[in-house]
Parts: sequence; structure tokens; C-alpha cells
Amino acid sequence: MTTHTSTHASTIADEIAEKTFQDVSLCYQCGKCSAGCPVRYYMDVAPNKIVRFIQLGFYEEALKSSTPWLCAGCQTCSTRCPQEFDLAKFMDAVRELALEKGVKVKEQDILKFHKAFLHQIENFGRAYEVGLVAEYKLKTMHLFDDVDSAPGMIMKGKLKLLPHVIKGRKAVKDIFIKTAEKKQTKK
Amino acid sequence: MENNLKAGYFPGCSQTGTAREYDLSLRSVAEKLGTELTDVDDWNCCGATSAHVTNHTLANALAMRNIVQAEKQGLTEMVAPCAACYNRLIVSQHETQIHPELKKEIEAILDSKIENPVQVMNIVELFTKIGADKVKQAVVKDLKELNAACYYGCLLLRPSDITHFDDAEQPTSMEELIKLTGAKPVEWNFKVECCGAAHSIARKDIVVDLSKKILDDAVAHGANVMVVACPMCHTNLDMRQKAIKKEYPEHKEIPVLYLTELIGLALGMDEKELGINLHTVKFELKKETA
Amino acid sequence: MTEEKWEPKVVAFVCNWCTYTGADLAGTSRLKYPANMKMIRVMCSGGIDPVFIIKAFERGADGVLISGCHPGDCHYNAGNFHARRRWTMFHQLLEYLGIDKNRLQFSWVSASEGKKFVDVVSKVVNDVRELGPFKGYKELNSEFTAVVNGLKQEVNKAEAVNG
Amino acid sequence: MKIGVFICHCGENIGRTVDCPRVSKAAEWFPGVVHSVDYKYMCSDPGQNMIKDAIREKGLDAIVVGSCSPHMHEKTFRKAALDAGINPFLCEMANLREHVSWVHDDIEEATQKAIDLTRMAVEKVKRNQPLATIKVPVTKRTLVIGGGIAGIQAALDVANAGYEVVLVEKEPSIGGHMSQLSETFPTLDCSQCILTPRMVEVYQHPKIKLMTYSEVEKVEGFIGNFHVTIRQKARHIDASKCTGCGLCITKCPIRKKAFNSFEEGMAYRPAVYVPFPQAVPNIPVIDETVCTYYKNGKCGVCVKVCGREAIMFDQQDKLVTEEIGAIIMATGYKLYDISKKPDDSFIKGYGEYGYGKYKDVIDGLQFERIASASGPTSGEFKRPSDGKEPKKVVFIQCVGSRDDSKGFSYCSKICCMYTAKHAMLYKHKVHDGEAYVFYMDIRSGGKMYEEFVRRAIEEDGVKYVRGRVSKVYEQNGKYIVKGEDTIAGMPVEIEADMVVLATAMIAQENASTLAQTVGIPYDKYGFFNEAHPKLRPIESTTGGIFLAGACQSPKDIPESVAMASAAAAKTMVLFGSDMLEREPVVARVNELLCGGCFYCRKVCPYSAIEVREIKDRNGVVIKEVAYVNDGLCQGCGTCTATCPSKSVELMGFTNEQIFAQIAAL
Ligand SMILES: Cc1cc2nc3c(=O)[nH]c(=O)nc-3n(C[C@H](O)[C@H](O)[C@H](O)COP(=O)(O)OP(=O)(O)OC[C@H]3O[C@@H](n4cnc5c(N)ncnc54)[C@H](O)[C@@H]3O)c2cc1C
Ligand SMILES: Cc1cc2nc3c(=O)[nH]c(=O)nc-3n(C[C@H](O)[C@H](O)[C@H](O)COP(=O)(O)OP(=O)(O)OC[C@H]3O[C@@H](n4cnc5c(N)ncnc54)[C@H](O)[C@@H]3O)c2cc1C
Ligand code: SF4
Ligand code: SF4
Ligand code: SF4
Ligand code: SF4
Ligand code: SF4
Ligand code: SF4
Ligand code: SF4
Ligand code: SF4
Repeated sequence: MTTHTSTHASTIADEIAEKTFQDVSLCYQCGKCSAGCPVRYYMDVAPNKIVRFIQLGFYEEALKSSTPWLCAGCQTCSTRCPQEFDLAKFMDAVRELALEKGVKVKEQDILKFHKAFLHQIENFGRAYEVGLVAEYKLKTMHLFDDVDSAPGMIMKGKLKLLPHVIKGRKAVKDIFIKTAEKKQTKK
Repeated sequence: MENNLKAGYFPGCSQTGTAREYDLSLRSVAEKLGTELTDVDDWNCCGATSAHVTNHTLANALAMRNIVQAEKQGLTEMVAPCAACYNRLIVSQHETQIHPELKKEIEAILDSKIENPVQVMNIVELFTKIGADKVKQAVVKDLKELNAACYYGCLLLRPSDITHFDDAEQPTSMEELIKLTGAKPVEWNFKVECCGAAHSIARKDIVVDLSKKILDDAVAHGANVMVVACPMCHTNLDMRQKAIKKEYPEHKEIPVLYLTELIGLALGMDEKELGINLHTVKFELKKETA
Repeated sequence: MTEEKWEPKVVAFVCNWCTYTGADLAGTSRLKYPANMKMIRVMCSGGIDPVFIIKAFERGADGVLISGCHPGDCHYNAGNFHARRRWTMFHQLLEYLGIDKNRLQFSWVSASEGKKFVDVVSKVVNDVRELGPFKGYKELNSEFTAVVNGLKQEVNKAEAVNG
Repeated sequence: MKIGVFICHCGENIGRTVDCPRVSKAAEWFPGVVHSVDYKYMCSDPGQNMIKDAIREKGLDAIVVGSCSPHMHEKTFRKAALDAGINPFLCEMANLREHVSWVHDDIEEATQKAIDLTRMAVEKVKRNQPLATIKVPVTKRTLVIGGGIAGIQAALDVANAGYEVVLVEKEPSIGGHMSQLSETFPTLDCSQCILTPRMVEVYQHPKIKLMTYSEVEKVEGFIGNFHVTIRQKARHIDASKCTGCGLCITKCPIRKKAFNSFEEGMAYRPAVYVPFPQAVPNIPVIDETVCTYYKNGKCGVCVKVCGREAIMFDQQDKLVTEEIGAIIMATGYKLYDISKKPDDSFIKGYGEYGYGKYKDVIDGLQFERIASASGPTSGEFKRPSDGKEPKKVVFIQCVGSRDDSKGFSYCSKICCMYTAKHAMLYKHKVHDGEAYVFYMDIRSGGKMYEEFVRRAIEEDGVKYVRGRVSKVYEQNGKYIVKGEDTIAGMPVEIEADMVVLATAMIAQENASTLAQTVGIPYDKYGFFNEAHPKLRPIESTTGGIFLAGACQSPKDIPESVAMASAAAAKTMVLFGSDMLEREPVVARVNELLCGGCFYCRKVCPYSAIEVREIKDRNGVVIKEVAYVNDGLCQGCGTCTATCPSKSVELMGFTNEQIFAQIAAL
């Protein structure tokens, strides 16, 4: 069942327009984006339908779908869209909104991965892969995936046991703090 | 050699870790071609997919800090060999250029003016800059035994109106480049098909499927090696072949080289020097018989 | 409107076929724009003599707009071409004389561009409003006319040479 | 001079925002105004009578009507002035509706502006001169450019009405795209069967001068009096001798070099050829670019076989001039080229469908040729790559249309219909075959059109999938078509043997150049512009030049034909009188002032300015001055702005009149 949350009708579409500098009404629902999307088969809803949901004000449906999280950001859709609608960027905005609005994200693993990744940058200024994998595994409790590759990688010098910490670590941390603050004040 | 190129270098996180051989091979090839690479001072991670999929402002700020660092260093050109970094940097640069409010916001966050004069290049553009003639002259080994499927992935070319680099659907610039080494490019279907990119860890299943499809098509069109220009692509196409093999035991393995490695081989460097021995799928050139 | 408040006066010379009709369309579409501008209709932008502009400034205009058909769309094939050449030169001259370029603006508005007409008018009126009243004419008067005539000769020569 | 001012309320249209009584009161005080009134509807009969009565009773010399745009009612009020006995050009209008009441909200501001505009009109009309309309003769001959179905129809209609026609076609034969079609929607009758008789009729018509392999090079003059220069390209065959026996064609040894454009590249033609068997005229053309004779002077087989000695290797292009009264543009369209890459042209191209890399990914016209009984496969469904019968065909609609990013924003209007036709024709011949159509919307407005599409679906079992295709690629000899059914919300992948792209109908090559040559406007896509989208769809904005068929916008055959007949009717309206009345807005030279510099001649776009010698009593030339030919002058005024000594003026828009308006600001 769909609940029509049209009371916020303009708000989310507007927020997306603000974040992506484009209007969702551009999309005429041809479906070319979905047709070419490499991860289409894994999504619960076709990418074009997420746009449709936003056009019609079915926000909940859009924000809780797995589709934005499965979107790999490959921009195949944006490149081929006949209306020059940048769907990849639109997906970025939907995810961001889902986080801001505290919607329960279906693809928890993916979210945890992104969080772990950003956490590394926040702390060290750069992605620290061992830490990333460790943090991700702890978060998701997928402790034994990928054991096939990790140890070999350390031997090959591909994974360093200690993170590289950049000098501008504080500057980077600041970026995180400031962008987070901005979100607070906006709400 | 005269007219040697000087360019900034933004290694990106992968090159210090999983893609160590990309860094290694790029540095040695550049040196051999008389190109001087200057690392960007104290660069930080561009935020990769994780930043822009979750926080637009953060993504732009992380990327732009690097541009500012490069600016401060007086760099005018800078190569970002990782397609994802390249994409993040060039897109953020573009966005801050066309949206003044965003630029102001980022400047406030970074506490620094953004002048934006640094021209960001991808790896293929770097070689174009160095010059086909120069590369060709330096080739000492004919790689005619290689039938290569050039894989551009998604981020090298897109968004095409920002990258302005090659044809978005049927690119040929990598092919033109490897022809200089004697390697033969194959015509195939998935030059620009996505391999699942950042889902490598969280949704390995997806990456395994997508990568398999891409590799199979290359093999079906007669390739005996794949050439990539991105550490993420390499991870997915090379490292994931183990998992692919597990799921599809009949899978036919195909080695995956970085563009710089392939060129390095043609310039006479050996596999080890280029880090090719670090790959999951083994690759070695046939030993000279003569 | 209070008596003291200065309101910019703008004169527009527009061609009959494109811009005048475009202005009609703005009307039929009920679009709104500032009432500060008055239009003088000529048949083609090619027929607008620089002297008209001088006269307009002399008569207290604070700004002048010249508008005709898009290049290639001229009702008379090439009239606006001549206009364009003439105006690029004239514009430079104005600047040389110390008159802000924004006091004299050019645009192409086709018969179907009612909205664009409104945008153009609003922009000109705004720009002129920002510049304030035009007082320069009296100081320049004689010099001005002489230079304009000189300029016309130059333009004519250039046109004669380039065909 | 006694001037009357008439302010119109236009019901509420003006009256709501402009205080009309106040305007008319204010006008009473303008110098020269002796009479000023306002009234509800000035253009109504009582309104006009009011004007006429005032002119007669008050002895007015000139009038100003403050009402709507002159484009709306200038003629009405001029006529009223004339009826009341004053020269119609002593009437001016102030545009208080389109330029005041409809565009401003503030009553005070609007009223003030209305007063100003009225004052300006009064000042202008004081300086108006009585003018007489100009009469020019009409040449009753029509030029039709383009010999597709639209041009053919227009030429026949005009000729059958008894007027002479010159039909110019750039190809060696008339027929246009219709000659390439197999069967036509919505009735599925054979295209050639209905077209060929018309082509022959054109050829045999005593009133039609047919010039094929020819192009219009220059158009001078104006409505009723065009001088047209036409280039007849060298056929290298003497048309007066050739019998069309075709021996040269069958014997020519060059068989596999030339791209056969009639067969859309799916076959070759010899160096000497007619485009297709039913060509009209049936006279071959030698293609210099492939003929061996032009390379090395050898061969000459055709010369040997031709019993009529008709081959003329040294024939040259010929320039012909024609006197013409009206022109009908019927140059048609072309298809968006799927094989184009972005750098080839403004077309961005469909790399995701292979940029013409795949032989069995074809366009609509190629499909027509395959389906045509006279085509390269004799109407059997064989795909170009290997001649096998395709068992699964995918049709993709809107390729290049409705695509802001890679093509054109407009809908090509006919491709929904021809795709339904194609799928149907295919199913009729390949019974066990499957046909899929990817569409976004089905646009089938027209008599029996929707029924036609339904028939394809219901009776012939064509499967329609709603969604745009993202990619086509080849795998193991099949074309994988990746789409999404947006209704089911499911991805769809079809393994097809052949893919047909319904590519956009776009403006003819060089349409914009031709438009500039004849002097008509065109839109941003290169289609010719009509004078009014609803009320004058057949006319261009240039007098005497009419539009027919797909050169104006995408059209099917019935619409092209309807438009052609309408254009023909329009020329006949023009030919209904011997003389044409024109507004006297023309330039006049003051011979006393004119210094003979002739800058004006340089800039006049119509070459309307001539040189006149001024002689003294003894017949000695004392000076040369400019002289304007009324017949040619179109009244643009460019000369007036150019003249350094102000010796040339545009009637109705003199410097004095304009200065007066400026002064009245
Ligand atoms: C695949 C396909 C299938 C179709 N099927 C149907 C159908 O079933 N039913 C239907 O009603 N319609 C159909 N149409 C549409 C039909 O082709 C057009 O409606 C019709 O051909 C338009 O006629 P036209 O005379 O305006 O233009 P054209 O047929 O394009 O003729 C224009 C002529 O002008 C000539 N020309 C061009 N430029 C010049 C120049 N500068 N000087 C001199 N001559 C010039 C050209 O050589 C050509 O002969 C189909 C179209 C396509 C693409
Ligand atoms: C809701 C609506 C909106 C529309 N909007 C648009 C639009 O925005 N743009 C557009 O282009 N088109 C529009 N149209 C279409 C437009 O109305 C028609 O295209 C147009 O009116 C057709 O003109 P007509 O002269 O053929 O027919 P009609 O307008 O129907 O005129 C026929 C006339 O013949 C008279 N008549 C009928 N029978 C006889 C008889 N036996 N003897 C004598 N007289 C008779 C009738 O009384 C009538 O006056 C719209 C139509 C509708 C329904
Ligand atoms: S391709 Fe573009 S227009 Fe089509 S459905 Fe996707 S976003 Fe909308
Ligand atoms: S950007 Fe996302 S939605 Fe678009 S094609 Fe790639 S994965 Fe699919
Ligand atoms: S003259 Fe014009 S303004 Fe007056 S009633 Fe008629 S249409 Fe309306
Ligand atoms: S052989 Fe001679 S007569 Fe016959 S078609 Fe050829 S040119 Fe004409
Ligand atoms: S001379 Fe030319 S046209 Fe004639 S037969 Fe030889 S190749 Fe053919
Ligand atoms: S007619 Fe049909 S296929 Fe052609 S552009 Fe329009 S909607 Fe698309
Ligand atoms: S430009 Fe003026 S002066 Fe010169 S020839 Fe023409 S009318 Fe005479
Ligand atoms: S007004 Fe002058 S320039 Fe224009 S057509 Fe007439 S003579 Fe030529």
C-alpha cells in the first residue's frame, strides 16, 4: 500500500532540486535509465520509478527503497537520459535525504561500508584499507568474508598494517565537522 | 629527451595500498618517458563513492581540498590515475565553477579561496600529453602477442560533458594508445559497462556477477588480456576472479593489466618491476625465443 | 509614484516584424514588464540611424534599446546584418565618449519571444535604473554629433569595402 | 492640420487598466488635436462610423486611434479614413492594449504611458504624407522546389488550373521519399502504384516544365516578380537524344563502387544510372566520381552501346533564369543518420546502439527497401548481414526524436505509424517471426490511425513494450536489446536477429541555406517557418512564397498532399488579379541632396536602388543620383540609415516623423 505524503509535496522535490541543481519534472519516465542500469536486477524498484515516486510525492517509498543504495553511481543512466536528467546525482540526493530524515536503510551493509570508509578518512585523512575492512566487518559482523584475499594482500604489501596519517589530518577532520554542522543548522 | 613534461600527481588512496602496482608502474613508466611527476602535498582522500553518495557538500569539500593543495603548490596540471579520483576531482571542480553559492560554501569550509586553475587529467590524457611519438619511440618490445580488451569502466568518461574526453559510448583513445606497443585491441561490448565499483566489499555478489559478464565478453571477443585504468576496476576484475571461480568453476581466467603496466612492458621493464606479480591472476609475457 | 522619485526613461527602437510583434505577444500572453519604456516602430533594425539614438538621449532618455530579428531571420534578409555591424562600432564609440555601455543595449527578439521581450525590457530598465539619470548629453552635445557623423562615414566605408 | 483622436476601451481590455476618458481628455490639449473621444469598441461598426462622422463633420485631416496593435486593426482604420474621404496613410495608431493595458498593472502608470503613446502618435501623424498604394504586375508562373509527393501534387494542381509551373528537383528523378516506400499506412496500398501515375502526369503535362538534377541558385525580386536562377547539373547525357533504353546502364562495367542512395546503401549502382526503374524522366545520369572515363579517359562502353549517340562526357552545368510570380517550397525531409558519430555533425549520435557499426541495426527507410517488392531483396525479409530471414525483429521508436540530449526535442509524428506498419508487414510475411516494439507513447492521431495500430497488436500479435532501449550489442550472432518495461517495472532483454530504429525526420540537408537563398525564415531545426502557426500554416512570412509537405515539419503523405493543394490554391489566389497592391512604404531619394555616393546601393538587400543620370538642358550629365525602384523596394529603410547626407527617406517612417516621436516622449 502506498501512503500519499503529499503534505510535504513540494519539500522533498525541492530539496532534491537544491542539492542536484535540477528539477525532477524533467524526467518523462521513458525507462532508459533502468534499462541500462548494471545493478537493475538487484534493486527492489526500477531507478526511473524512484524519480516517479518523488514526482508524485510518494516520498516514503522512494527513501526506503533499496534502489538508491544499490546504485553504484556509474552514471550510465545520466549519460543516456534523453532528457539530460542526471539520475546518478539524483540518487546521491535521495540517499542523503534518507540519512537526514532518519529513514531505515534497507541495504545496511552498503551504508555501513560507506560509513566505515568515511570514518577512515575522517580519522586519517586517507582511506586506510585494513582499518576500513576491520571496521566494516565489525559493523556488519560479516567476519569471515574475503578471508581468501586479505592475508595474501598484506604479504604483497598491498595492505599496510598501519594507517598513513596525513599532516592535514585536522583540516580534513574540520571538513567533516563543518559539513555536519551545516546539516544541523539547516534542519 | 627534450620537451619533458612536468605534471602534478594525485596518487589517491588505492595507489598506496591495494593498487600499489599501479603507482609503481606509473612512476617507472613516467620516469622512462622523461616525465616528472610531483606529488600533491599532503593530499587527502577524495572521498570516493562513499562521500558523494551520502553527503554532497562533504564530497565536494574533500575533493576541493586537494585542488587547493595543488594550487598552493603552483601546479597547473595534475594527473589522477584512479578513474574514481579523477571523476570526483573534475566533477567537483566543475560544480564549484558553475554554482557560485556552492563555491562560497566550500571556500568557507576549507577556509581558502578556490581559484581552480589546476587541470586534472586522467591516465590516458597523461599519455596523450606526453605524446604518441614519444611513447612510440621508447617502445623496445613488441607486444603483438597481446589481444587486449580495453576497459574504460564508467567513471573515466562520465559525465561526458564535463570530462570532454573521448566518445562516451564507443571510446577509442586507450586502443589508440596500446596500438603503439604492438598490442592488438579487440572490439567488444562492455568497454563502458560498470563493474559494480564500490560495492566490491558490501555486495560482493553483485560485483562477482557484473565482473564475470564483462570478463566473459572480453574473452568471447578474443581477448587474452584486459587493460584497465582504475584501481577499483582492477580490484573487481582481477581480485574478484577468485570468487568468480568459486561460484562458476568453469570460469576462464584472464589477466588484467593496468594501462601503465602494459606500456611499461613495452618499454622493456619486467613484470616484477611493474608489480604485475602482485596480481591475483598471473600474467607473464612469453619468453623471447630468439 | 511620488513626484520626486526619479523613474528611468527608456526608448526602444524596434523592428516591425520581429520585436514589435514579440511585444504584442507579450501583451496577448499578459506578461508584465515595467512601464518605463516606450517603443518607436521602424520597419527594420537596419533602418535605425545612430542619429535617432543621439536625439533620444538629447530628449531626456536615460537609456535606449535597439531590437530586431535574429540574425538570419530578418524579414528583409539582411537588414539586421547591417544593423549589427553598425551597432558594434557605435557601441564602442559610446564607451569612448564615457557613456556607459549599458545605456544603449541591443537584442534580438523574434515574433515568438514574448517572454524574452519582457526579460530584455526588464533588464534594460533595471540596468538604467542602477546607472541613474543620464545627464551627460548636455556636456557632450556638439562633440558628440560630430563624432557620430564621423563614425557613420567610417561604417559606410567599411560596409562599402566588405560589401 | 486638424487631428482627431479616438481612444478605445476594447470592452474591459484596455478600460480596466487605462483610464480612457482621461487619455482622451489629455489628448484634447495636444497641439493640433481638435477632436478627442473615447468609446467602448472602436473597431465595431458604430465605432468606425463614429470616426467617419467625425472626419466629415469636423473636417479632420488626420486621425490617431489609440486601441490595439496596428498589426490587428491598422487596415480597418485606414479603410475607415479612406471611406470618409481622407488619405488612409494619414491614420496612425497608438498601441494601448498589447503594449499598455495587458502588460502593466498600475492604473496610474498605464494611463500615463497611454497618454505618452498617444502624444507620440499625434506628433507622428502631423508629419505623415498622403501616399498612394503601389501597383505591380504579377507574373503568373509558379516555381515548385522539390519533386516529392508534395511538389508533384502542388505542380499538378497549379498546372491543372491553367498556370505554368517550373518544377525543380535536385535528384535525377522526381518522386522523393514516397518512391522508396513499400506500402503505406493506414491502408497498406503500394506506394509506387499510386505515385508512378502522378509522376508520369507531371512529365507529360504541357504546362509543367520539369527540371530534374537541378538546383535553385539565386532568387531575386519579390512577390509576383521573382527572377530565379537555376543550375541544371550536367547529366553527361543529351536528354533530347536519349530514349531511355537503358543499354548504357546494363553494360557499364562499374558495378560495385557507388553507394546506391535510393536503396539506402543496401545495394550498388553503376556509374551511369537512373535512381530506380520507374524514374521520371527516364534519362540516366553519369556519376563523374566513379565513372572510369573521368579518371583516365578510358572505357567509354556506354558511348559504344548507345545507338543514339546521347552520351556527352563534356556536357557542362547550365544556368537558366526563369520569371516567376509565386514559389512553393516542397523540399521535404531526411532521416537522422544513425551511423553518425558526435564529431561528424551537430548530431550527437547513438553510440549505445552502435553508431551504425552493426549491419542488421537499420533505419526505417532501409526497412522500407527490404519490404519493397522492387527492393534489393525483392520484398523478401532478409537481413543485410547474411541474407538470413530474421525470426525476431525489434523496433525502437523515438530514436533521435523527443531526445534533447542526442537528437531533437520534437516528436517526428509519423514514426509511431510507420513502425506499426513495419511490424505488420513483417508479421504478414514471416508468420513464425516475432516483432517487438519499444515505445514511449503511441501517437496515432489521424483517420483510421489508432485502429491501424490496434490491428498490429490485436490481429498481428506485435508485442509493444513501453520503455526506451538503453543498449544494443552483438553476442553470438544475436543483437541483445536491453530495455525496461516501465509498465511491468521489469527489465527486458531480447535476443533479436534484426533491429529497426525509427529515426527522427529532420530538416533536409542545406535547408537553411536554401531558405536564405529564397529569403524565408526557418526554425532552429532547419524546418521552414509558416507565417502563423494556426491561421497561415501554408504561407511563409515572405510574400508569394508558400510551403508544402515535410519541409515545414514532419508530415505523412496525406498531410503533405493536403498542404500541397492548399499551397497551390494560395498561388491561384495570387494569380487571381493582374496587378498587386502594395503598401507604399518605400524609400524615396531627394535628388537635390543626393551626392551620388551610392552607399545605399551597397546595403539594399533587394538591389532596389538604381543609378539615375541628371542632365542639364543640353543633355550633358551633370551628376548621378540614386533612384529607388518601387517594384523592388521592400521598405526596410536600411538605405536611409546608411545615407550620409540624409537624402533618402522611408515613406511613412521619415526621419522627421521619428524625430517628432522622440521629441514627444
Ligand atoms: C520509413 C518511413 C516510412 C513512411 N511510411 C509512410 C506511410 O506509410 N504513409 C505515409 O503517409 N507516409 C509515410 N512516410 C512519410 C512520407 O515519406 C512523407 O510524408 C512524404 O514523403 C513527404 O513528402 P515531401 O514531398 O514533403 O517530401 P520528400 O518526399 O522528402 O520530397 C522532397 C523532394 O525534394 C527534393 N529536394 C530536396 N531539396 C531540394 C533542393 N534544394 N532543390 C530541389 N529539390 C530538392 C528531394 O530530392 C525530394 O525529391 C514514411 C516516412 C518514412 C521515413
Ligand atoms: C475543448 C477543445 C479545445 C480545443 N483547443 C484547440 C486549440 O487550442 N488549438 C487548436 O488548434 N485547436 C483546438 N481545438 C480544435 C478546434 O476547435 C477545431 O480544430 C476547429 O474548430 C475546427 O474548425 P471547423 O471549421 O472545421 O469546425 P467547427 O468549428 O465545428 O465549425 C463548423 C461550423 O459549421 C456549422 N455547421 C454545422 N453543420 C452545418 C450545416 N448542416 N449547415 C450549415 N452550417 C453547419 C457549425 O454551426 C459551425 O459553425 C479544440 C477543440 C476542443 C473541443
Ligand atoms: S532516462 Fe531520464 S527521462 Fe528516462 S526515465 Fe530515466 S531519468 Fe527519466
Ligand atoms: S548511476 Fe546508479 S542508477 Fe544510474 S545506471 Fe548506474 S547504478 Fe544504475
Ligand atoms: S479596435 Fe482593437 S482595441 Fe478596440 S475594440 Fe477593436 S480589437 Fe479591441
Ligand atoms: S544507351 Fe543511350 S539512349 Fe539508351 S539510355 Fe543510355 S544514353 Fe539513353
Ligand atoms: S564510360 Fe563511365 S559510365 Fe560509361 S560505361 Fe564506362 S564507366 Fe560506365
Ligand atoms: S511519432 Fe511516435 S515514434 Fe515518432 S517521435 Fe513521435 S512518439 Fe516517437
Ligand atoms: S547614400 Fe544617399 S547620397 Fe549616397 S547615393 Fe544613396 S541617396 Fe544618394
Ligand atoms: S528601403 Fe532602401 S534598402 Fe530597403 S529595400 Fe527599399 S531601397 Fe532597398
